[in-house]
Amino acid sequence: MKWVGLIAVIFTGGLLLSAMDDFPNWGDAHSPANASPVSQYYIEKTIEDSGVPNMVTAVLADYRGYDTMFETVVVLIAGIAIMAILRVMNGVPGGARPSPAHEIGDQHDIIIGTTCRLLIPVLQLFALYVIAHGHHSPGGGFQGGVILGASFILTAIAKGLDPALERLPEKRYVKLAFVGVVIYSGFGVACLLLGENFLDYGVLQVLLPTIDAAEARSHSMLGVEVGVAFTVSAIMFAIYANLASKGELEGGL
Amino acid sequence: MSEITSQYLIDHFNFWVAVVLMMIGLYAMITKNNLIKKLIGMSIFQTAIILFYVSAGVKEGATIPILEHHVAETEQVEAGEHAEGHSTTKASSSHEVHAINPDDYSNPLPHVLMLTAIVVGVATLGVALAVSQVIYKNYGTLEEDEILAKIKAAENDG
Amino acid sequence: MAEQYPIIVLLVLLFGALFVGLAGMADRRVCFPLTMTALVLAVMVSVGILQRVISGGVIRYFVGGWSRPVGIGIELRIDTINALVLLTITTVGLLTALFSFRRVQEDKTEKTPLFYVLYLLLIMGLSGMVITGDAFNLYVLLEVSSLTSYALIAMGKSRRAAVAAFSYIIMGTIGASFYLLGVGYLYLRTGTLNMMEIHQAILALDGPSSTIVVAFVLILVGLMIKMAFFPLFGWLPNAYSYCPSSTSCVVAPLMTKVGVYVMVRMMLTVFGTEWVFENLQYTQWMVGIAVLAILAGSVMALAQVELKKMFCYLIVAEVGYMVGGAWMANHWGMVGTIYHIMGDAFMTLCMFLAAGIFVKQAGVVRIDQLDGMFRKMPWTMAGFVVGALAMIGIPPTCGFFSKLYLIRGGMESGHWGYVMALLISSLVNAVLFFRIFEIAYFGKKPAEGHGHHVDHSEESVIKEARPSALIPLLATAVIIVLLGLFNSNLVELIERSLQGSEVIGTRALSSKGGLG
Amino acid sequence: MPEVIQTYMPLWACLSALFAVVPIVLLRRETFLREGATFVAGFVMLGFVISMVPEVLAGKVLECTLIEITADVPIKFRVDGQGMLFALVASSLWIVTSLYSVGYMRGLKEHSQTRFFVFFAVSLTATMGVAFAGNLLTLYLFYEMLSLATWPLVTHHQDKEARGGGRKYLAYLLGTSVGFALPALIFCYVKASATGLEFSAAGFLASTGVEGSTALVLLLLFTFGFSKAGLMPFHSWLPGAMVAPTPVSALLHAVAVVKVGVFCIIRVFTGVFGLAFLKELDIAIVVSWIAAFTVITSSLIALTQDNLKRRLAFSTIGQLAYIILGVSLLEDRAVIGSMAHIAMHAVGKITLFMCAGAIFVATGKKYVSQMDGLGRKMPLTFVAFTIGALSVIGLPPTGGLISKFYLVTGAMDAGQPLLVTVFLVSTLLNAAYLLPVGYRAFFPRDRQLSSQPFSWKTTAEAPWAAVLPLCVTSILAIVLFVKPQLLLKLASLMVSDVG
Repeated sequence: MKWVGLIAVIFTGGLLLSAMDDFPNWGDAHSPANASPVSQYYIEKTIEDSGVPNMVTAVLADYRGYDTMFETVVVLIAGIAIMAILRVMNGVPGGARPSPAHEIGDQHDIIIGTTCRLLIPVLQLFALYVIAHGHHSPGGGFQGGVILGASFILTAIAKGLDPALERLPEKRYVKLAFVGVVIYSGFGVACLLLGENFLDYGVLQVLLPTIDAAEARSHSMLGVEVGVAFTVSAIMFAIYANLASKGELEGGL
Repeated sequence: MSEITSQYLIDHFNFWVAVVLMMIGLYAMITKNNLIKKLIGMSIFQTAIILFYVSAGVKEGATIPILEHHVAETEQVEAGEHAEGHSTTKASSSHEVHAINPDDYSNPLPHVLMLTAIVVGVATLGVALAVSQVIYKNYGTLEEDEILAKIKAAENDG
Repeated sequence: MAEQYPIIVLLVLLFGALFVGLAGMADRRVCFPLTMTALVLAVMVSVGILQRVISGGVIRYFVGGWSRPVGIGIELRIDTINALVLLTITTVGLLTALFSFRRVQEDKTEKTPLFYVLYLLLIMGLSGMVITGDAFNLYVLLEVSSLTSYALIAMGKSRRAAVAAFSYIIMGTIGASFYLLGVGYLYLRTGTLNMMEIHQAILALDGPSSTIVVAFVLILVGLMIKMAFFPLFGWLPNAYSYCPSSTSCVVAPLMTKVGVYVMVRMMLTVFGTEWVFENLQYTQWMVGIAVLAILAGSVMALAQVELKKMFCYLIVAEVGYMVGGAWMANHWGMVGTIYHIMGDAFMTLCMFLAAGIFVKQAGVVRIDQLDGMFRKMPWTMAGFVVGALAMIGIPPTCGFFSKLYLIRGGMESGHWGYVMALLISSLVNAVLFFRIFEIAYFGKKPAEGHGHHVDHSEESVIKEARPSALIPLLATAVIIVLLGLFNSNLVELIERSLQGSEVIGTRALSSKGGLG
Repeated sequence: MPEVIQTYMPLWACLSALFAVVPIVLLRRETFLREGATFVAGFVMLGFVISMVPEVLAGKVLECTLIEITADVPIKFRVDGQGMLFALVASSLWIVTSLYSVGYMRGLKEHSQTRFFVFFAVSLTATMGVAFAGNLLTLYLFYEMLSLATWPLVTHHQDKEARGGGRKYLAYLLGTSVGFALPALIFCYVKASATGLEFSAAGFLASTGVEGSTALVLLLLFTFGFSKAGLMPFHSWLPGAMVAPTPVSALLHAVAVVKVGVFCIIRVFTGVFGLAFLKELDIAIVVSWIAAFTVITSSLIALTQDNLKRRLAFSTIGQLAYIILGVSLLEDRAVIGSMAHIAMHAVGKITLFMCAGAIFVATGKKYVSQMDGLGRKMPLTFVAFTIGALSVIGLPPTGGLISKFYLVTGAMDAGQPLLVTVFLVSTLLNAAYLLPVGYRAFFPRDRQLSSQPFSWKTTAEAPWAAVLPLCVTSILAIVLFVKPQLLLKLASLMVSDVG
């Protein structure tokens, strides 16, 4: 197996490198990809189209928003998939057998506990900032959502899974995950209902408190980012909770 | 010699790094016996692809694809004025002066694409970890050869 | 409304999944009706799309309205070929959903909503892959469908399901990553992700470009893994045979077929047939490997004792048919391949539905347990027989006509090895299925005298399947025959699409005489 | 070109048997009504067929195009002299056989009689479809349908022997049709799709420039591909299929199935290649010699068989090879002889098979060596057997003489004295393996058996429903000697088309 693998890898590597002659140099601003009209358009017209200085966010949530919607769906699928695979439902309750993990979970260190108590609100606040400020600086729904999810995971690590689940029970995070996608696709459907193509946010100016189509785009992007954040944070926590407790959602690590 | 070095190594060093990382990951995925190590290989592989994409969007001397704020504001004003004059902003063929030079900003598209790839990588990893937990529950091991031996034994029994 | 059909077909499935998820939490009974509603709507919309494409030509739909310059947004592009494949996908989805009705409720009561969410998203992912006109969007949807199928396979009750799912994840990820890398190479050289734009850029390139060649090889290898093409099919038999019946019924017919479709799309639209067949001298190689795939699949199918495993190896052989047909660089080969994508989806569905019923009603896993099935489950066997005849290639089922076109293509382009392989595989299928018929007809132990040999006590235990399982099976059987009877209409549509301007870059496929 | 009439008559003739399936299944509990449905369908079918006779005799052709199933090639029915002759034989003998099977099945209290009648009806539909097929694709479609529909009949007993026989049956028939005939069909489709693969006297391949070894390979692919004709070396399914109940052997393996094979080959000669084109290519002689070899070898094997049905089966192989030999001579008279022989042999052989079945029902005896003196117990059966044997050998006063006469003179026309010898030698062999059966039955070696005085009271015939049909067919064999005009007219229509 090792040899087969090695040969396959060398072969693949050789194949990948064989095209090097034809490759643009590193950092070449005029490579076909970098100088293509598409890329130029994003850089030049983003601000005009939607007034969002962060082109990545604009491309992500607007130009290629369709991709991003499915990305959110991918995240949702990951969570649902893990639940479908791991989750022990109405099965043998976890408390039936003594779980050593559970005992360890009870003896929480006071330093860790206190630090986390202080850290978590800041973390969550920062998460909201990252989500909201994605238009102007690196950030957005995915990044903020992950930070938000991490704050719950931190709770679970510091205090045990059960207290974390008290704050964000299973029913709620599943609902949150679905609602996130509903928000995202809801923006698209709203555009459909107003007679434009799916995710053509410009028409939403009649619904949103905006002055023109560009601002409507900007605001809608924020809206879908919030949807993304919902799903991502919920699913991040769901993945952790299920993996950490072998699907029993009790005890945890 | 130095020309060849520069042509094949220096000018494309990002590419070399990405490919070497990819192959490390791929090798681990194919040959490692432990399922978790396979997954680590998978992560390396996917991350190397991300590196490959992002490095392709780099422009020498360019900054991140976020407009500087003052540029953004003036542009926004201009865009706003423009919008008032015409009914649509989207399809307008611009006759205004561009303060934005595309060479100053790195290509945003690979970043966007790789955000997707990251998400996909996370999702795949999560599902794969869940599956390996189930495997562990069923077979009590994460070593591939042991699992296969157990499957064979079970087959021979039944 | 009508011009929004391309997105609506995905949205009904997406919202179906979301509502199943949200409402199913509260009350599991709504899952099935919601799923069915979504799928029925999806089928209706795909019929609408097909009608529109036939009457009005290619539908181009720009998501977000970003139509100019082409490529800044994502384009959905539907011509006759993908409209047909889309309809196939949604129909298979609908039939399997109906089939899953009782099964899922009995198997995984608590996880029913999760199952249906994943199921609908799988169908959505596959539909999205088929209608998209953007190479990267295809990757995202490929992952949507892959992830859901990993999960659906891992949900199997068998201990081995998880192991099968794991190797499927590893192989699937390698495949998808290769595809992603290939798209990356393409992007690096052409600067766009829109399929048509890529094609234009490739045409505009001066001189040969090794990047494009490597991109093509990467994409091809990635898709070959996804479609389980020889010799990269190792993951398929376990993955498809240890998963729940309702999963295998949707995954087995669709995943490989969509893989083939994507390959065809890449060859026709993205790279263009002139480039693929004239720049690359891979035709002989690919057809040669396809021949090996057909032979290997057939021989390994012969060696199987488990029903589902046998079908899995037959899929490997069928994929060989299609890859070989597509690579013959011949008009009829391509037509046959596209027709076979549809036909084979329903044939495989029929096989797996029947296998699912056998497992459910009689606990049959191995072929030799099928004794006396003709008497015990006549309707199920009737449906199964139709599917089997199609696999063998008996007229007037669709299997015969796809072989007819594929062999015609092989003869015209002079790939006699392929023609031989196809015929041998037909014969092997005949042996395989008549072995099953024989067992099902005679019973395990042949009686000495004639007449009353059937054990009546056993008969009372095994009953005919429920209507919710029988209706999809018989509907599939009817579709198989209808596809066969009306194949000339379908082929005419496909031909028109190949020869017209709908699918660009097909000038190398001459209709008479071929290249060879 | 003959005048063409568009009509759905051939379709109805085909479907009348298929429609009978519904009442047969519905009435499965009422055996009388079920069998009544079979008869009604039989007469309806015969009615449809006969109603088309006058037009065909007038030199017209009846056509009916269904859906265009693949590019350029539709499902199409076309009734000409050849097809009419075959359809007439098959549909009329179906009625006789139905009656016989009622007697046989009841006499032996067979199981699953409904299934039996259902597949019998489906087989008939397929046979009619072959007879009326207007192009190669339609022909192939019904050919395959027949293979599949007859499998449950062959394996009716569902015991070990049936299993083996059935396996062989399908392996040979499907194997050759998929392995040989299908590639040949597709090759034709590639070469001549513009002609719609339609049978025409000039042959649709004639204009495609197929020549030399390609044409020979194609011809052989077709000849062996339609292995229902039992040409050696693809003959051994036929003796194997004798495990079937006798009505099946009688109708299918004397009339429907084997004759479908032969008919397909004749179509290939006269419709696909065209006699004139084949003459030009000068390749048919290969087929002639294969057929000649089959004639002699199978007759010799038949001599050694003790099981009556197996002996008859090998005899059938030989007789089928006659027909192929005849058509491969490409002479008008030989071809007419071939077509006529389809009918003559059918009538003769079905009589023999029904006799064999009647003997089995009445006495349980299968072997020739057991039949000493049976003639006194079953005089009617053995008289009929002797008449059938005469017909198969080709002796007066039976129809067999006429077709053989045409075949032999055709061989002379073709200037093949060796082949004439083959015909004559095989006739002697036929006599050698068929006549002793009747002789021993009436004049047993055991003097004790023969010394008993004959009396009608001591006879023990099979049930009337089994005896009546075989009497009818033996009388028919004689009638065809006296009045062969209709058959010859139909058979020669096609030849005059060529002219």
